[in-house]
Amino acid sequence: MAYLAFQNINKRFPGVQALDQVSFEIERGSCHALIGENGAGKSTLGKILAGVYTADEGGMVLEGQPICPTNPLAARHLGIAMVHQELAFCPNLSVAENLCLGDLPRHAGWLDKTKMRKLARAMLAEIDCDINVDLPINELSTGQEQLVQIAAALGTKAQIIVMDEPTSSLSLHESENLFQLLAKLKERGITIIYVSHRMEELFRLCDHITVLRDGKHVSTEPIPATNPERVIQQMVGREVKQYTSQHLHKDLGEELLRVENLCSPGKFKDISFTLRAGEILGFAGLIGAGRSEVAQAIFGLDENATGKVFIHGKELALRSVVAALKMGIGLLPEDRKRLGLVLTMNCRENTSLTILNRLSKLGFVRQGQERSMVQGYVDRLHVKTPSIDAPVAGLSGGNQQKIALAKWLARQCKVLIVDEPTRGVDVGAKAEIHHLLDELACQGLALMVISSELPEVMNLSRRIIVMRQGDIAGELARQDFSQTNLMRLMAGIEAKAA
Amino acid sequence: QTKKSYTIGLVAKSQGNPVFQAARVGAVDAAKELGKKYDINIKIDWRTPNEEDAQKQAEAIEQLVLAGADGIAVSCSDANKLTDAINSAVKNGVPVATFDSDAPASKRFVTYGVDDIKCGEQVMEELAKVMGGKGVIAILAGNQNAPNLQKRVQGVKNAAKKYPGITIRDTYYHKETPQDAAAKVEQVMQANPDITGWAMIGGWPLFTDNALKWQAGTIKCVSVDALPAELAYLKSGHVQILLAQQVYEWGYRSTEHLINKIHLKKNPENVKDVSPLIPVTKENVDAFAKNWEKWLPK
Amino acid sequence: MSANNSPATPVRSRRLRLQEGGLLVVILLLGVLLTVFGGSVKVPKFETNAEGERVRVFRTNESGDKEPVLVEKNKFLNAQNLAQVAKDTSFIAIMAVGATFVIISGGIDLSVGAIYALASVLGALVLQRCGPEGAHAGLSPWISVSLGMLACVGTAVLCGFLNGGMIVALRVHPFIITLGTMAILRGVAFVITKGQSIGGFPQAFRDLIRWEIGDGLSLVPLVVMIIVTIVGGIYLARLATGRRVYAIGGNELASKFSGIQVNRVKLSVYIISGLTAGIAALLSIGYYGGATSGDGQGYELNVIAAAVVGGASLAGGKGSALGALLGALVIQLITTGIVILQIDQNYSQIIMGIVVIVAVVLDQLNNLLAKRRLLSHSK
Amino acid sequence: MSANNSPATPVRSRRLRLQEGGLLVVILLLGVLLTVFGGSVKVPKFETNAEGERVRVFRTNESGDKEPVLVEKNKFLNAQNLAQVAKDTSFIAIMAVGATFVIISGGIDLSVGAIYALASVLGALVLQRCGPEGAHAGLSPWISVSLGMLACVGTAVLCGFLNGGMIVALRVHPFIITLGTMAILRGVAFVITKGQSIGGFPQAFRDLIRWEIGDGLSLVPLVVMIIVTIVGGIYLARLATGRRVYAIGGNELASKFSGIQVNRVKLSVYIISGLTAGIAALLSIGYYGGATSGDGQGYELNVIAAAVVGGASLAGGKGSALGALLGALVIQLITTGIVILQIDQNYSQIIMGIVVIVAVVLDQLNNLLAKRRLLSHSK
Ligand SMILES: Nc1ncnc2c1ncn2[C@@H]1O[C@H](COP(=O)(O)OP(=O)(O)OP(=O)(O)O)[C@@H](O)[C@H]1O
Ligand SMILES: Nc1ncnc2c1ncn2[C@@H]1O[C@H](COP(=O)(O)OP(=O)(O)OP(=O)(O)O)[C@@H](O)[C@H]1O
Ligand SMILES: [Mg+2]
Ligand SMILES: [Mg+2]
Repeated sequence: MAYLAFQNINKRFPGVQALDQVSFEIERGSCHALIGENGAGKSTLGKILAGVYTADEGGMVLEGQPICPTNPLAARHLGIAMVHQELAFCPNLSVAENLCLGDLPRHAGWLDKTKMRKLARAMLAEIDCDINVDLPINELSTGQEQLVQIAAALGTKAQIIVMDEPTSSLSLHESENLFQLLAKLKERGITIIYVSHRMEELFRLCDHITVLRDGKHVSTEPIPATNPERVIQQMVGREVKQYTSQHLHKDLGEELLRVENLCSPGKFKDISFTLRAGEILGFAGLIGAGRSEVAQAIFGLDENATGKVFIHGKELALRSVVAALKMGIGLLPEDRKRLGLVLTMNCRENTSLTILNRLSKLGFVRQGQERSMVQGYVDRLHVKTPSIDAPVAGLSGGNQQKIALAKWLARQCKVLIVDEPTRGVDVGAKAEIHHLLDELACQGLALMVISSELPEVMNLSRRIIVMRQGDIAGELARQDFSQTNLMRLMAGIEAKAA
Repeated sequence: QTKKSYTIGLVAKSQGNPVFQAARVGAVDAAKELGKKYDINIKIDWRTPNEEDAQKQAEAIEQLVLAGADGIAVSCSDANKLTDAINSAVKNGVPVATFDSDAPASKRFVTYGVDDIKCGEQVMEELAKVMGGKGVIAILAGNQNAPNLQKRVQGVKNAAKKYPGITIRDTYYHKETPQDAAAKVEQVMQANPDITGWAMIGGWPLFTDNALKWQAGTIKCVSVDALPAELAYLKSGHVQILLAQQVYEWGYRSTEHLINKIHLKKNPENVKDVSPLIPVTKENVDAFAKNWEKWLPK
Repeated sequence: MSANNSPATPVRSRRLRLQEGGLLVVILLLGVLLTVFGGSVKVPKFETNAEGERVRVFRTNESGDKEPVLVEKNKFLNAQNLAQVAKDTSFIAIMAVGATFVIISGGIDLSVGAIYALASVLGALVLQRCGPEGAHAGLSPWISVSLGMLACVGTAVLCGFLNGGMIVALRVHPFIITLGTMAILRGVAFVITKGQSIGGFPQAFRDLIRWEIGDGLSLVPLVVMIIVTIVGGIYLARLATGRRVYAIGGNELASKFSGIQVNRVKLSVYIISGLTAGIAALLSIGYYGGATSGDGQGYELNVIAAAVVGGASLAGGKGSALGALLGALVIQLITTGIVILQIDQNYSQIIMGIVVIVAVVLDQLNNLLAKRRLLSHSK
Repeated sequence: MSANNSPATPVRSRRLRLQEGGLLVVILLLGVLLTVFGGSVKVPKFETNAEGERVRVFRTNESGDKEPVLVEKNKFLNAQNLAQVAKDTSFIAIMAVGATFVIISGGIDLSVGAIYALASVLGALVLQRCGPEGAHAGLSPWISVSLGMLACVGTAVLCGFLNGGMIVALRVHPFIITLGTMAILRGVAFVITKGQSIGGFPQAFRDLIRWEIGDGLSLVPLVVMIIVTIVGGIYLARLATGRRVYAIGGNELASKFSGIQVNRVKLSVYIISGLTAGIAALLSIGYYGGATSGDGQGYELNVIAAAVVGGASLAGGKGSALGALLGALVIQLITTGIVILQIDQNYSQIIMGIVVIVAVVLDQLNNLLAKRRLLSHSK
């Protein structure tokens, strides 16, 4: 008998059938991959197991006992924990407090802070993560937050852990740590449900793979019995074409962006580089290397930034988003929930937010034009949404990311900075996004691509700048691209001069 | 030798109510006149809460004592709450006079004004007179949580018992702004067109000029207070009688009593110094209006 | 591409319609309740005489006395009463539309009552000067009325600008800034008037705002309220600037990242809130003919309550102008209802409190049901 | 790994200390201002006579009259005045501590003024029964005092429970629920008292709360205020349940995910807010000796203002008990200052408004400077 079985799970949301008669089984101590396009229902399934949602119909059986956790606490009592895709913390509390929130260590009613810190440190040490536990959460970068999230789930000593895209904003190094940890967990007999869009990971880590498509169960197979192409075929239902970057074959245009000695105390210092029209410049680095901070500073969001930025030879007034936008800079931020989207608005309103002026006549938003523009992007990026008027908060993580990106694609900037553009996006759509970025470069845009996925930067960029601890550690030209070269620079081991 | 100087604290019920502004003018005038008369300096220290709040009044009295006031006049929002504050002021050597609303159990040496229950009774009696002793009336009463207004309501009801021909529809409360009061009158008349008389124990709606939308005389109205803005209704015949409280005298007489006490060491003949309500009608309205030239704050 | 957005439109608009539908149901219910249980009332009959004045009709009864002719009407459902309800609603409703802007943007404006008072007082002072007993009584009615309006509305806009400017420049929470200006502006109004009532406006001004049609219905406040709601509604729903108000209320940081000039939008909503307070003040001094520094005391809570009952979310990002109007109407109907049903006034506060909560609960329930229905449709 | 978190601890706590430091500076500044510019005052000298009563000291002057002996004191900086400031602060401060709980949790409680009134009234009724003219005058003072306290505080807790319960059960925004209960509870208080003032309490009760030491200093309100602040501070900062209040204010969903019983925490904060209103009410009826249904009118805004001036964030997740106390103190000092500096009362509102804004701006500036310093240190 299977350890955990899903039986005919149904879940509806307004306008969508998120899960449709999903049944499959999971073995004890296995690492079970869950894959599917954005909006296929992976997170929903995980959340039902973790007690965040309850299924409309169907049930789950754990070791022969039917279970029905109605809230996260009940799930936890059943030994189920979840690493959520959308990072959920109390921003005002410290790392330690967040980590121990569910079960604060008490000493006769008093909060035992020493013990809390110790516990938190132990939880972080478990995943080999080195973060000051007294920092408030809102001072962490997205990647660090993700690590804390993983530590929190592991810290509950659960028997079943659902990991919903745990590596989506981790770089290679941190991911590697996580994989080792997962292996250890498996040895301990802990069952892992692993959701990811990174195919390599799944084939390396997992024992079984379940594919979902449009809320329906497609297949559950042991890993050795399948291969990536087959899985993609199952989840997308068609071939995914691999794009080769076209822009590399075009000539570069004039210099569009020039950054000179950009500094921000405590974040980064002396950043200088240039970017030409038609060029894609990759930014690599470990978590907390300061890539996002540089991007935000160029976009005018860093109040303490000093240095010089030139757009098309004209100096840009620092510390002003308005100026940056006027000069044609765009930034897709990495934290889509906090910085990228207005969750109270719908897809249409979010997408048109950056171009309201262009879309309006005498102050009135031209709704027809708006609709057709948004619909175009929604179709192009395969956003799975019941309609363009559906609230963006109801979209799956990957689809939210697509909306956030569409917003900037619509803006048609001269210099576009994209920070983790494909975070949480499925393979099909990822290829489409890469294609789009490539197309933009061909059209003569200058792009800065920040990504923690090395294959992504390597595939797209003409050059890669590697950052380490707020410094530029080095720059690689296309011919020198290799994982080892990059890793060396990222980790601080000097690469041989190329 | 420098002139002797006295500070008189004046604590009324609420800053925004124009009747107390007139009291303040009265006190200031008294300070000037008495100062000249006795060759002393008198300063009026006005410490009135923005909105009616007995606790704030008590605090104001305590603060005035600490700040060295020589005498205090207060119009008590809540007699119970102010009794101890008054007593402790007296104990600290600061004599206290009350005006408008008294704290009878306290050690104030004099009280000037009319009893609120009597005031209500008088309103009803005047109204009954002009209505010929029969009809349906409504009482308009402002903030329902103000004890002095409740006493006036009580007075109206007491007096109404004497007139079997008169029924009271209800007591209507409103936020104490002229507009809310006027709107309330309109609403009540909409719903109860059979009402033939209004007993207004506070004249809030009469500060607007559009409160009484009936043909003059068809419905009788008696109201407390006769401020300048209210007098027009007498002239137009919408209001038959305004019972003027001696608002200017509240301040003037209180100051006089206090100066008598602290400077001349003279106690009033009677602890209760009754100030009658002055009926203002169409006949004497012009004469009465002249008073306001003196009573308005400059 | 255009094919698959056709099913989307009805989903959204249907839900929107239903959203305010909850309140409409509450209002209808209250209306029916008042019509049925309010009973009827006999009122004197009026006619317009030769001089164009409305006078009562009299007849001589059996005993030879002159007696007014009475007609029977439903207490609630008659033109006079409905006009009265509309007029009483209008002041709060107009301000609530402005407050809705502020609330959607994620802010709060506690100073509307004080702005209302200061605008009333300054407008009244100017009008008094131009009034029959004023120093400038000779001015042409047009000029004097315009001057008064300008003083009243201008003051209010200026106050709104002050609020917005301080909120943006000092980066202090709007609750504190507007709490401060609430005291400051009322204090200024008091100092200016010395606590006295100001009246005696030019007749032209009074006639304009009290202009009556038919059987003594004065509809100017009603019309202004409807205009303000429509303009506000269009601003919020159709204009790019309106979209920005929702955006900064939903996520200020993300809006900033999208290049919205957050400060400018914030400034604008406080100015709009001031403006609506000014319009309400203008109507009120015109209608009632007097102003004191105590006017509008405590209105801030009524106004915010109307906006919130009307569906605005204090967390920002949600709300509508029509909702604000309906919210104000619900609250006014309760007040009117208590008078019409002749419920003991002593219980009026208790009833008011309960009905406000019940109205919001019902509204919420309706939204929930709408969602449910949507869910089952999508099956 | 453990090496790099050692510097963090002092950083955090230093910043915390500095946070309330901003307000302390404002308060000190106000104090110095009042001491220097307030000037001095002559007050009669007191001594304790044989019977243990405080009586004035008299002397005979040149002209043979008996004349009280006067001593000169600084108007602001003297024991009596400081005790007075503390007492005047205490009512709002105690409630502000409770309001801070609610605000930290991301809610708002507009009904504190009404709870204060209802608790006062019910407590007063019980005490009146046991008072010298009451039906149960014979009861032992201990029992009657306890009964009165129970009635007063118990009512308030019950009201808080009602608020919390409805907010949790009906899932309506606390603004609406407490706006509703604000009207309901005050309405109930009115119906119970019929608008009359209630007094005549047992002497034992009055003596307990007005208990004086030394030179006529009555310190019971001060002591209670300090106890409430300390207990509240410990609850928030040191207890596990306190963390949960911060957590749900910071991110309700995340708190739910980590297994916090959000509803229970919410319920608790409204009960606490009610409790503090009850304690304040008890002190006030004891100290002033009377209660009416109009008590505490408008206090909700004062209380929230004190909490917010004290650093509580209306967005939730931030605030402290000490801050609430200091916030209330700032506001009280302004009121006292206006009396001491003999500023015309007409300007009091204007000054109050300005100083509240300035205090918050200064406090914010201080926080900013502290952060800057921290940044440059960490460089
Ligand atoms: N709270 C919600 N309200 C409305 N619709 C929702 C909600 N949560 C999920 N959905 C819908 O359910 C479907 C499944 O979403 P889910 O988040 O499970 O996708 P996913 O497989 O995790 O996708 P991704 O790879 O993008 O994370 C999507 O179409 C989404 O729009
Ligand atoms: N708001 C903030 N306040 C203080 N420090 C911050 C803040 N945001 C980020 N940091 C710190 O700045 C450093 C750089 O973070 P940044 O997000 O730029 O890194 P990154 O290279 O983009 O990595 P990631 O992959 O995590 O996005 C991190 O160490 C982070 O802790
Ligand atoms: Mg997902
Ligand atoms: Mg980053």
